[in-house]
Amino acid sequence: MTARAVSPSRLATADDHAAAAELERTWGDRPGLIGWLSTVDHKRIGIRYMVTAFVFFLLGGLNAGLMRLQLSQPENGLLGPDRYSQLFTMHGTTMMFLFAVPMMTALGIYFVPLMVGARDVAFPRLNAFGYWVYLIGGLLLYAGLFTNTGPDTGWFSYVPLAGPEYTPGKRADVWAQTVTFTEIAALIASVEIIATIFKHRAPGMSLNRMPIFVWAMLVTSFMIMFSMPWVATASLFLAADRLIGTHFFNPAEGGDALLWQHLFWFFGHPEVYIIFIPSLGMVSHIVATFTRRPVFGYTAIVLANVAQGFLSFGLWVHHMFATTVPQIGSSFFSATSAMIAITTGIQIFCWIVTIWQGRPRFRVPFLFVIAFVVVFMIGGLSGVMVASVPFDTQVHDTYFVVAHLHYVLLGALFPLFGAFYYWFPKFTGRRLGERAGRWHVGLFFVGVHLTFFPMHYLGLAGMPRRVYTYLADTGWGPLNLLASIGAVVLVSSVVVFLANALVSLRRGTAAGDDPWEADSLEWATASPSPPYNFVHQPVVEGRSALWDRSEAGPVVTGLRTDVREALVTTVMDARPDHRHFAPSPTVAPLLAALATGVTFIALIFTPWGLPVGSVLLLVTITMWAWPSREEHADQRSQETGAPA
Amino acid sequence: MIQLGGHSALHPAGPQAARIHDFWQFLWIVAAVVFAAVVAALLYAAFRRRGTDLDPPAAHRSAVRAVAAATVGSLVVLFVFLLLNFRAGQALTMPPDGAVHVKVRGHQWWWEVVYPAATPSDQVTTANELHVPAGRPVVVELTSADVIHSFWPPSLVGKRDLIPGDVATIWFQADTPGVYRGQCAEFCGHQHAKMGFLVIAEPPADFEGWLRRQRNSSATPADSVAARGQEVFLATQCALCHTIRPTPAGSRVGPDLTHLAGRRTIAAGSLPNDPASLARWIADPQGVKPGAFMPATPLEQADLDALVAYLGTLE
Amino acid sequence: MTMRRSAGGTRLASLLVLLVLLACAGCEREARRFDDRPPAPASGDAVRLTPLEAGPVTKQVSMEDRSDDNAWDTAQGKRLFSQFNCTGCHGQGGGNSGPALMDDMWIYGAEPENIYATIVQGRPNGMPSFQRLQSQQVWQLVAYVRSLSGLLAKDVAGGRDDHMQRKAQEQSTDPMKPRDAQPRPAGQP
Amino acid sequence: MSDSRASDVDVAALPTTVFGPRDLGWWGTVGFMAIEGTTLLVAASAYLYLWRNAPTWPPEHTLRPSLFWPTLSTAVLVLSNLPMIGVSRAAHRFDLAELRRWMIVASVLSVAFLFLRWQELLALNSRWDTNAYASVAWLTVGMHASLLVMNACETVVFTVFLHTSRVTERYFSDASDAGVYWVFITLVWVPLYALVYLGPYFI
Repeated sequence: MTARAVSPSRLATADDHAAAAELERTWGDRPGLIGWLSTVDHKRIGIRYMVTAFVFFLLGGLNAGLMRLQLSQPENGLLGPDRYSQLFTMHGTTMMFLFAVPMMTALGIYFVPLMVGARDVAFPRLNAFGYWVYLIGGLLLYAGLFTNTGPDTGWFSYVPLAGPEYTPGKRADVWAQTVTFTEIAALIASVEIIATIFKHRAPGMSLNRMPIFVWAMLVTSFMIMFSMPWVATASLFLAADRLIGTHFFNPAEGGDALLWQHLFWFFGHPEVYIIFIPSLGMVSHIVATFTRRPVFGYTAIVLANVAQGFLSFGLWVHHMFATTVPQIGSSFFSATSAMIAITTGIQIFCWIVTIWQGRPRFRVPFLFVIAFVVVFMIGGLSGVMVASVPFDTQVHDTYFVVAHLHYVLLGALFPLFGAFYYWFPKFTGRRLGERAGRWHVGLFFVGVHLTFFPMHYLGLAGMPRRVYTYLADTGWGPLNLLASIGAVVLVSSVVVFLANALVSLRRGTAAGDDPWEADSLEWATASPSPPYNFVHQPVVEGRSALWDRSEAGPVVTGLRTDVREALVTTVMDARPDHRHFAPSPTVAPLLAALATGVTFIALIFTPWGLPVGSVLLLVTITMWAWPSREEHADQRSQETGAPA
Repeated sequence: MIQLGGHSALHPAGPQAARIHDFWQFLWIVAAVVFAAVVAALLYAAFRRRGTDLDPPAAHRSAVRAVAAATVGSLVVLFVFLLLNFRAGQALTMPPDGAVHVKVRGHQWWWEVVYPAATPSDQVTTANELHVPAGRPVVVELTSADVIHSFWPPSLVGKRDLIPGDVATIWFQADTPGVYRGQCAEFCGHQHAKMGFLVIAEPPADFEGWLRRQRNSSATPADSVAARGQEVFLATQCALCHTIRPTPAGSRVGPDLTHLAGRRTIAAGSLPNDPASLARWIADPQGVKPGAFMPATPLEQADLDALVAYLGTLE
Repeated sequence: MTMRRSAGGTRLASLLVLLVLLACAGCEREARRFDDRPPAPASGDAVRLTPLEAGPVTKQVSMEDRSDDNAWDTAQGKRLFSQFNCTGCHGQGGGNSGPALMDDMWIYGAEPENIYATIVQGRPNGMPSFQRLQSQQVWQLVAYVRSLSGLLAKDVAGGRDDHMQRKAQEQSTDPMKPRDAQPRPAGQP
Repeated sequence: MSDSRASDVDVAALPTTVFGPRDLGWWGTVGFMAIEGTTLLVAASAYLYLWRNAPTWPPEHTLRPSLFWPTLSTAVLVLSNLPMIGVSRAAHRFDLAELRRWMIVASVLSVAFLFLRWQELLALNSRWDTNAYASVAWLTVGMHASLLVMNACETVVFTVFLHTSRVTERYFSDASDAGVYWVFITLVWVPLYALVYLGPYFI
């Protein structure tokens, strides 16, 4: 009496073969371009998201490279202030809005359904729509740069500099609309990730058995949900000031420049945690897998994540210590800024203990984790320093802060790269090269310190941020040159990674379902996973879904395979609740995204973009919601229980 | 070569910067210790020789103890940090008595400096240089004419933003005579990078003398070259933006040049104040500070030399 | 199937076209022209109000420097307009002792070269000559003055500024077809 | 079926249509309610922030909003929840005929809201580009207006669907979710009304 198969690579019985074949037909996409444009498969969209985000990462890095080239020597004539301002604005905007957040949500979109044992995300069409909107936003920003309309007021776009008087033309509007696009995409991702986690978990996966990465994505999604509307609305105010002459930020008419800073940083600080909480989640998985034991202190880590989520909303004023906000308020924000360090500290301690107790395998993902702790500690400690109001008045807006924030954000990048090596087999069915990987982690580690450690000193020595050049007499030249050399090392490490990925894509050693003997459900199915994820969804028996899984583990049966039927479970303890009809592929989300694009891009030039775009949106979204004949038949058959 | 005074938070020259510098010493030492401890623990955990492990329950107990201890430890460190931080903050915000009052107004991309006086005629206006008496506190009132700037002489005090529609104040004190450089620290547009200023701390007597001299108008040009230079100044666009008392040139668009020759730098600390640089700045300002609002002034060489000579007489 | 496929293709294409259009809107309008134009003092006789000319032909100011198509130049014109105290007589464009500039009445012509000449040469009844300005600055002022009555493209004309508002922003001002007007008798506001 | 084992979970018998928090669609609706609610919260905080900075509110020479249309509109919004009870009852009873009737009422109301909202914007008595007060008032009301527009489109299209197409069970669940959203946008308006229209009268 054999177990029913979970993975299509382990089909045992005739039923299994039949089921797998029919699922392939039901959940597969149409071939060719139309299938590519209309897919709602969370894995195809997730990969798409990741590739796009990575391309933007390369572009953002290119901007940074040019900046380092310009700053490598004093009074360098390579770039003028106009171009340089556009470059550093593009760099920040790209890395924050087009790389970091989309990359994290992309991993969530790809892995949350797999880790919770679901067929797809909760709202697949919305998912596709989100990606297309994000893509349009990114294209808009770079179309801006290449038409000399690249934003040039910083990724923070402070008013009044970004206002209509001091930034004439459309540069700041391009920024504002890019932000709008990416916020829409992130918010959509947050809704569907939350719904997927709450309602699509495999039977038995009660909340206290959820993988830590899923917890991290849950916290992240809630943070996105409550922080991004702030910047979306703020950028709406900015666009209105610039296009229709409102006065939100005009002091002469009762507006206030600081209002922008409050709105922006109320989003801007959670943003940082939105970027690295998922990374911390990845660390937990890598540590568990490569020490061959569950992470120590599951509950502590989860609670720390949740606490981080809440605390991160109480820090925003520490970006404004140099403004005229009252001192007494500031000391409260110092306290919260310092205390949030504890939440990260606890997680680091738990990982160290896990490593201590385990028997580590020093594979590339694990090396990235070790490097991460070292880099991230530096960023965290300098973070506590800048939480001090008096000290911050010295280093705020200097290269010290540039060093700090890059140690934190690149700190978050180490686990991300580690996760690529860890999950690459799941994406492609092949492993990334191990030796090249070691070069990658080594060069990246060295590059980060060469580039950013000297900046701590430069900041204290008086070098402000966002300067396109500096006088020779300042004596900042040598360390800037060193930093620029470090940037070359960083670039080379990324080149190694790219080469490694491209080669492994073709010639990497085949991985099989579970190359690392890991414990979460994404490893229970084939690599790469089929469109339907699992032949039979597994029933979860413990916190370590696979390690606790009994021989011939139990599975979900009775889901129809001839229509897109998915299981919905209860929120707390994931008891099977009802069967849900998942929507089929369609190009409607793409059309709706294009309508959205037309609306917001037209709004850069004329208020009439709104009514016109709204009509387009109405049409496309009606197309989207209106069921096709086949769908309708499938629904009826699902409800009558009889095949159509 | 611009003679640069102290321009570093690591070389404090006044009580404010000194206080912050002391705090920084504490910060980085503690940070270094914490960092070393954690990384050491990590590396040992990763690379220790694996012997026979404790039995699971015992191992678990010791692990819980370790994490708890580490957490409590970091809480204590952070608490101490907050206490010292609060004390430092208190000390810095104490309003000083008997201070000199100066008004600084930020422009894209230069600093207008005004020494208010009871009688308007005694008010002194200069640019990009604060003269202050050494050993005496100075209270600076900060406003902005356009966008947000940030006033930051690192050797003397931390920065404070100049926000349109808002008045900020900051105080500092230079303990010893000397020249201290400062720079705008909030991105304010194309020439944010070249928006520097100097704080010149002098013995109180010298400072009073300087202030008195600043109140006078400039002398009428003595020699013919300077006289020609004045004509050029008044006949070209210079006079449309700059003030030179007592000439008819009285526009406040650009810096007041009445005592230009007394200043150490021009173009907001981007060039030394010597004839060659002056000539270069007048003939090709966009080459020095692209995007600055000073337009180029095409002049015959003779006129240019005369103009520079005249400006050189404005002690 | 194939038909659908091509449809998908055209959709992508339309997106690209959209971006290309954005491109054309971009380049010229957005350039920050600091020093790519050699400094040239504005000369009064440089611009003629008539193609006819007696005697030897004098040099013309090149129309290269015209700024009507550049948002940044127009914004500079706005700054100069208040810095050189044009507001003293013309208000924020509504006029005061000088004629209003935000209406369709033009005493000395609405063409850029007319306005250029008016600024550089000055006019009877109080308009002083700004001969000392750089040609480039005059063109920037010309652009701003024309934007006041909606004669510039909306994406070049300025938005509201950070002061008390006395008029609608230029980019919301609809074009007013210029009409000739008689100069007002001296002394009358 | 020969090798099915006790430990396997057979879900074949589970229902396909459920209502409220059990339903997936409900979670999507609530998610977007959270986002839109936050957006309106941002507008309201901006309003209060600018108010706190202003010496007088509204500034001198700025008329206070008139109250007739806004008050009427608010009342209509609140009362419109009564017919929505009908919608949700019909939905839970899978009574298509009744659901169709109630949805027509809802459509009429949702369009009427737009007319009332237009009057409310005029009732602000000052253009958005007058000063910061007018700007923030306009955008606060306008942002909620955009929700009303979306709601109107959604309601009308859904009503047309119910009348023209063969309706399966799940659309009854969707109808009740639409009811939840309706309650949200009508009730979230009440505090905004109090802030923007009554606020300037009680300082």
